[in-house]
Amino acid sequence: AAQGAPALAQKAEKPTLTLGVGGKPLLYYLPLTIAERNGYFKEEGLDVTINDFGGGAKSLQALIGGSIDAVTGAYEHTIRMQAKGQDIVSVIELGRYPGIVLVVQKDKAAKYKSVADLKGAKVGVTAPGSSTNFFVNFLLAKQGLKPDDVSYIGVGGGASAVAQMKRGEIDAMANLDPVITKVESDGDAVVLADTRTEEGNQKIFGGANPAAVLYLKRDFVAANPVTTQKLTNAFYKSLKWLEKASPEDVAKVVPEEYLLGDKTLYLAAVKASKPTYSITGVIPEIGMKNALNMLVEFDPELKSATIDLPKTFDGTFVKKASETIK
Amino acid sequence: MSGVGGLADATPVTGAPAAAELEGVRIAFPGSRPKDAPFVAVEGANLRVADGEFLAIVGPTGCGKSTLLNAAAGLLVPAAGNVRIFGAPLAGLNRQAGYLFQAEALFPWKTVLDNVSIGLEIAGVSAAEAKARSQDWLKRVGLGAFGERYPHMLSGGQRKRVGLAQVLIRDPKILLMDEPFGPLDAQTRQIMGNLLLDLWSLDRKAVMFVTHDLDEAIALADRVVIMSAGPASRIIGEWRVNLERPRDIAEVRLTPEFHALHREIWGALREEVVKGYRQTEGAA
Amino acid sequence: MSGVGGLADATPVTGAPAAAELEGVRIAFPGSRPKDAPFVAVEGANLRVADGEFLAIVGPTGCGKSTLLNAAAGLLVPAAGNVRIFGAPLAGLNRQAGYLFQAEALFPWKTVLDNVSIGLEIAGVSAAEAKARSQDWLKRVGLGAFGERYPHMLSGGQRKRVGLAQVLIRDPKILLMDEPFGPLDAQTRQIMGNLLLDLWSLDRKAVMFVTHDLDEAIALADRVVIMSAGPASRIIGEWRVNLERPRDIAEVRLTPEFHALHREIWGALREEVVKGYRQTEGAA
Amino acid sequence: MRLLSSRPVLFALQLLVAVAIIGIWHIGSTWKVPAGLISQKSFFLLDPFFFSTPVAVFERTWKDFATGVIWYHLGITLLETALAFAIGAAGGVVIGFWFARRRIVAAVFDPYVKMANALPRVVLAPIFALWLGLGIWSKVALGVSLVFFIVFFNVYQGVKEVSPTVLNNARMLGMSERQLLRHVYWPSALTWMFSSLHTSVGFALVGAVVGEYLGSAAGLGYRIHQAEGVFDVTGVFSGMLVLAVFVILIDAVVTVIENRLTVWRPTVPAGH
Amino acid sequence: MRLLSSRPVLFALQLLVAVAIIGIWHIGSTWKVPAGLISQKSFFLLDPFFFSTPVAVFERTWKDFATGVIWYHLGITLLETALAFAIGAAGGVVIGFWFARRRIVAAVFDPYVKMANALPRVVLAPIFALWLGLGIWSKVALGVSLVFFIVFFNVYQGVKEVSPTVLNNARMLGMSERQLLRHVYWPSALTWMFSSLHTSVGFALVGAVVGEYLGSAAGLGYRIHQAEGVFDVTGVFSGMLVLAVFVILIDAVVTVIENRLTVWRPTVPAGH
Ligand SMILES: Nc1ncnc2c1ncn2[C@@H]1O[C@H](COP(=O)(O)OP(=O)(O)OP(=O)(O)O)[C@@H](O)[C@H]1O
Ligand SMILES: Nc1ncnc2c1ncn2[C@@H]1O[C@H](COP(=O)(O)OP(=O)(O)OP(=O)(O)O)[C@@H](O)[C@H]1O
Ligand SMILES: [Mg+2]
Ligand SMILES: [Mg+2]
Repeated sequence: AAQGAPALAQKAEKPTLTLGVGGKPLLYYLPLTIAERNGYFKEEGLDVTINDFGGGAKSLQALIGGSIDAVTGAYEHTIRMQAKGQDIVSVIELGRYPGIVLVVQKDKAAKYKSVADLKGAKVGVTAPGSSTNFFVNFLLAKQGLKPDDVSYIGVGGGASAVAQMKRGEIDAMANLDPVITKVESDGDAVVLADTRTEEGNQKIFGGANPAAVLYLKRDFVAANPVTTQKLTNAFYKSLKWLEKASPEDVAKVVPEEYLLGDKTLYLAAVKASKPTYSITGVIPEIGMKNALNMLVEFDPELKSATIDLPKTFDGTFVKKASETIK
Repeated sequence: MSGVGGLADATPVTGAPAAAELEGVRIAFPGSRPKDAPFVAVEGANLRVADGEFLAIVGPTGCGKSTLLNAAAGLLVPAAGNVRIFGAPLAGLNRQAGYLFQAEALFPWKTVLDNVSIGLEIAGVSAAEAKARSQDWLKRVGLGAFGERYPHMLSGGQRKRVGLAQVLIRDPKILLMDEPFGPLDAQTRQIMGNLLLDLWSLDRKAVMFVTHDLDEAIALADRVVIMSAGPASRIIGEWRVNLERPRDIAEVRLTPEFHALHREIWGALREEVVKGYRQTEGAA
Repeated sequence: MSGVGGLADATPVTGAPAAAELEGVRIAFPGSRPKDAPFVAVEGANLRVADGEFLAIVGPTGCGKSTLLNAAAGLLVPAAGNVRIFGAPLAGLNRQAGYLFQAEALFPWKTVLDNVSIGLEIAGVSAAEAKARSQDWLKRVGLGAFGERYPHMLSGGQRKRVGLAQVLIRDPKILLMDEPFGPLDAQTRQIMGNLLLDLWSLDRKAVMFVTHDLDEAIALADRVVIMSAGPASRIIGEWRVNLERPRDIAEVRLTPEFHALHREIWGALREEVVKGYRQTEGAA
Repeated sequence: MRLLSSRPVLFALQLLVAVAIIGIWHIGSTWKVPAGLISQKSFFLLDPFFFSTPVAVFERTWKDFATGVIWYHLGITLLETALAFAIGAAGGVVIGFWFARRRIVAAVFDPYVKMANALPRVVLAPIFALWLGLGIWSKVALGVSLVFFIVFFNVYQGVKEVSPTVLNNARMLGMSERQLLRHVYWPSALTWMFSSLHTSVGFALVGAVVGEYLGSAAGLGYRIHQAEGVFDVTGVFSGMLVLAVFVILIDAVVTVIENRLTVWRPTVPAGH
Repeated sequence: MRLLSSRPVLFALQLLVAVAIIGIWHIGSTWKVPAGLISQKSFFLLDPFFFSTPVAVFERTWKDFATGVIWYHLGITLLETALAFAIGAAGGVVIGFWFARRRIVAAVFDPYVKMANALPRVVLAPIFALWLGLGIWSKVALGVSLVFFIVFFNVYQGVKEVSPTVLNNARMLGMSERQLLRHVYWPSALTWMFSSLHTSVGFALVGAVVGEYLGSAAGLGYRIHQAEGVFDVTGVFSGMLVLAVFVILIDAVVTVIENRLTVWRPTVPAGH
């Protein structure tokens, strides 16, 4: 790990922090676990308590309610909150690709060869109104279909989703790892669209589409610049470490419990997800646009709102981090 | 000694107000089905118990004796007529009265001793004293060894005696007693009767005593009233018992005055019972 | 007419087994606190009711009369001794018996009519017939107009009469009756007593009749037994009543034989009651 | 007192409570406490981000009913609730009676019933989904798993509370075990059962909604979840409002049945 | 019968049930039904991916206790449970009594209580977090919101069930409203209350765990949530096993108190 960063010279305004996350063991939030386990927060002189919530929405609500200081969550929240008049800003990108995968049930693969065939299908998403739901909407729209052309079923992001794929209750499903790796490795599903890889994203979005970010209230950032910087540094270190690490390295670092379910599955999932983690920590402009487009298309509330995209991301902290941490 | 039927022979109106006075009382219960007409149990009942008087009430079963006591206790509000306690109209419960109910009314979750002492404790007597006095009372009703038991462990007659102690220990100004000696054997009945008389003679409470035993009524009371058979029953006869006091219940029965009075009341009563039996037998 | 104390004068042993026979029965209840010694209510009680016999049981309050009936009904299992019903040892409930309980035992959720008819319906009688016969029985106990009511709308004496109809309508071979006429006035008592006698004389059931009224016991029964005061009470005296049948309860009381017997039993009983009173008074 | 408990007065009082609650909600969510009064910044007492505003909620609810979109979802949820309630209550009654009448069965299974009652249903959702699929049955199962225990414990206790004298009387009248159940235990346990039914109506609905919330394609829980996902608090509250209103309707039905079945009870003397 | 209900025999029977359940679980999750027997593919009756295996679950539980990691989480969850139970039960008792004694209050608030009971607590979690923060109190609130209603409805009914004669006797003995509460309503409602407490012990735990599940940094619910996120069914089941065992312990305490407070009841005659 790097050291000698000037930020260390200053004391954090608020060294004791609470950070929220909606499902810490999810690979989506792996950089958080790495930062925690590798002691990057401590290195920065921060004492961070991680609170795990039932979902991303609940951690955002906790942030706005004032019970936590920062959230690792989906970038789209920063856009939505702007529309709702809540001033939230992201400071570092953790995932550059959404990592969402659309799969079809193995037995029905012959019938559903492409997204266009999905008309009339039952599609599982993690939850109605979630990013997996919007992702499918987006794919359908590209084929000239409307959301109403399929029926959505919320199946969650855990064992229930796997169960439904096994039972064949749903025809297709948009979900994240490790659910996807599980159904793939069990041979229950076939991939239709994959946003875990560079080419997949190119094909679907024509570029990146930010996933997890670290976001805070703008007030907080303004009042605690040093703390924010230190937090950003810790996550930046985590991204740098991930860039070079192999799945086995990751397995060594994460809590033992994460592997207890099925270690090979975990390794496979990490391997599949690795390209999704951000390298620079900076959200590219095209990414912001892609994210906004996806939302605007299907959320009537956002359609009418004017979104000032640059306000959703404050790149100064990552910039400083990249200068000091090598 | 002079038994006279009818209400003409009412107690002379003295200056002191009656302990309890029911005037033209009418009590109706809702019918068994909502559409039924209300059932008038008591209609136009006039009854007066002077302070210090021992009044016995007899009447055919189901005529409304308990209902009258409930009205005097303030547990039932008459649909018409007045209830006055020591001259003041009764509103809410009659706080001057102690009531021994016809049905089981002990607290099943309290021991016999606690059942008796609760009345004192409520009145603010210290727990230790209340317990001591209760134990004493239990002895008087022949249950000294049963203080630790719960009511369900007692026989029917034993429960009744606990109830007796529960009411008497509070020493209320008006005693309402609904068949207090019902489930007792004749001998125990006499012992309890004498106990009650002793207590009463000490400070002359007003007593309304419901019983089916005419012997008992005459032996105990200053005055015996009989009620007509229900429905819409009322007081239809009244006899003054001029037997000497203090009385011993067993002995007083042997006097000829007793027998004369007994015969007279019995005659009036029998007629009423047979009438009542016929009425409830057929009517819809 | 020949009243003889003691068990010596037991009914001659005929070929037919007794309807109910209690032999050396001992019944103990757990003490009020777990550490207490058990309370022996009845000890070494011997009692035999021949088929067709009307047996009255009297005794001081709390001596164990209800307990004995419970044993005969199979509701209490004796700690020692045997209970035989028509010669066969009793296991479980006594299905041959009808039991009129001392305490309230009507089904509060059934109307009076349904309370009476339930016994027939259980026995498989069609609902219509059961209702008709129940209505008839209600008339006999003077409650013809009250069939639609629920028990809580009745007076104490009315409830008892419903219970009477409930048991009698089933026409059981053995009748266990625990103070059935307790809360009734003297006149109704006689009517009910005659009703019971009429019914009994038709097919001569075996009856165990607990009462506190010695007059009633003698007027009704073939044999009167008295129990000693508890605890550990037993049968201590037995008198055969050789008054002529059929009897009218009111008239039989006027005969000199009745009075002689009454005096004799009363003497024995009084002694026992006073003793019992003393025993329970002090002992821990 | 008599005046106060008359129908229209009562209704007026109930309305008053509703008006008060909505009034507080309205003021709290639309009026900002000026800066400096309590804290540095001006703020809402009830932040509309979390509480929406009553006007918005009523508007939304009205719109949902007017356009009719909600009927389908409401229908599904009510069906699930009704099924969960019926199955759970029936199961609770039957097993409750069985346990109460068979001491040994009760003693042996007692710890297991209590264990089962303590399992967090949310965690069991995947298993329900695995066994019962995503249709209404997995939601019904969740509701049943709540209703059952509430009814069960009350029926079990209710049967044990039967007056011993009445029970003895029934046995002496020759009742078989089945007849005892019908004529004694059942009517005697009714009050207990209905007390539990009042609680469990609500829980049946909660079970159905939470089930939908955890994974489904329709129903009020689905709509609430969807609204939550896009931070549409108005939608969430509107959904809960509809729930609340319908539970009152179902409960009213239960009360009517209860009054029918317990006509025999003496009316309790008034408190004051 | 008498033999069967003796302590050791009973315990043996209970054990038998446990062994049977675990046996079925073990076979179902380790023995594959051969292909062609029921379906084309060979499969587990209870797929270990969803059900784990009993051996693995016991091993994990043992390890968690041996290494001691679980004590901290268990402690937090039990604290939350105890608080939720105590506050919810106390609230239910107090409000239940109040409503039962004040007819008008009850009549006016009745629909609102029933509405509140029907709100899905999962949806309310963010509001609890907003008001009470993320510490144990928001979890306690969730548990309270379950326990309260169960106890409330039962106490309310229990008070109304007091025998009218006994009540009249108490009033004639001169009891004030407070004394009535203490000497009549309270003991009379006790059986009702305890019946509800048996149900609500489980619900208090469920509330606490679900609260943790929805957002926390410690506790058994947190651990279960973590395990679920990585498909660690063994961890999930191990967590539930620990929950189940502890609820039995808490319930035993409730039973001891219950037996203490209700010594006066006649022992009910045995069913057979
Ligand atoms: N709650 C009620 N609803 C309807 N009728 C009732 C109610 N309570 C009593 N009654 C009727 O009122 C009449 C008088 O009843 P009450 O209990 O006063 O009789 P009683 O004289 O005490 O009789 P007993 O000697 O049998 O106790 C009876 O006919 C009874 O049926
Ligand atoms: N469950 C019980 N536990 C303990 N003792 C009991 C129990 N039931 C009855 N007893 C005692 O047994 C004795 C006999 O009771 P029982 O009810 O048979 O009396 P009884 O002769 O019927 O009296 P009564 O004429 O008053 O009805 C009494 O002393 C009573 O206290
Ligand atoms: Mg009466
Ligand atoms: Mg008796």
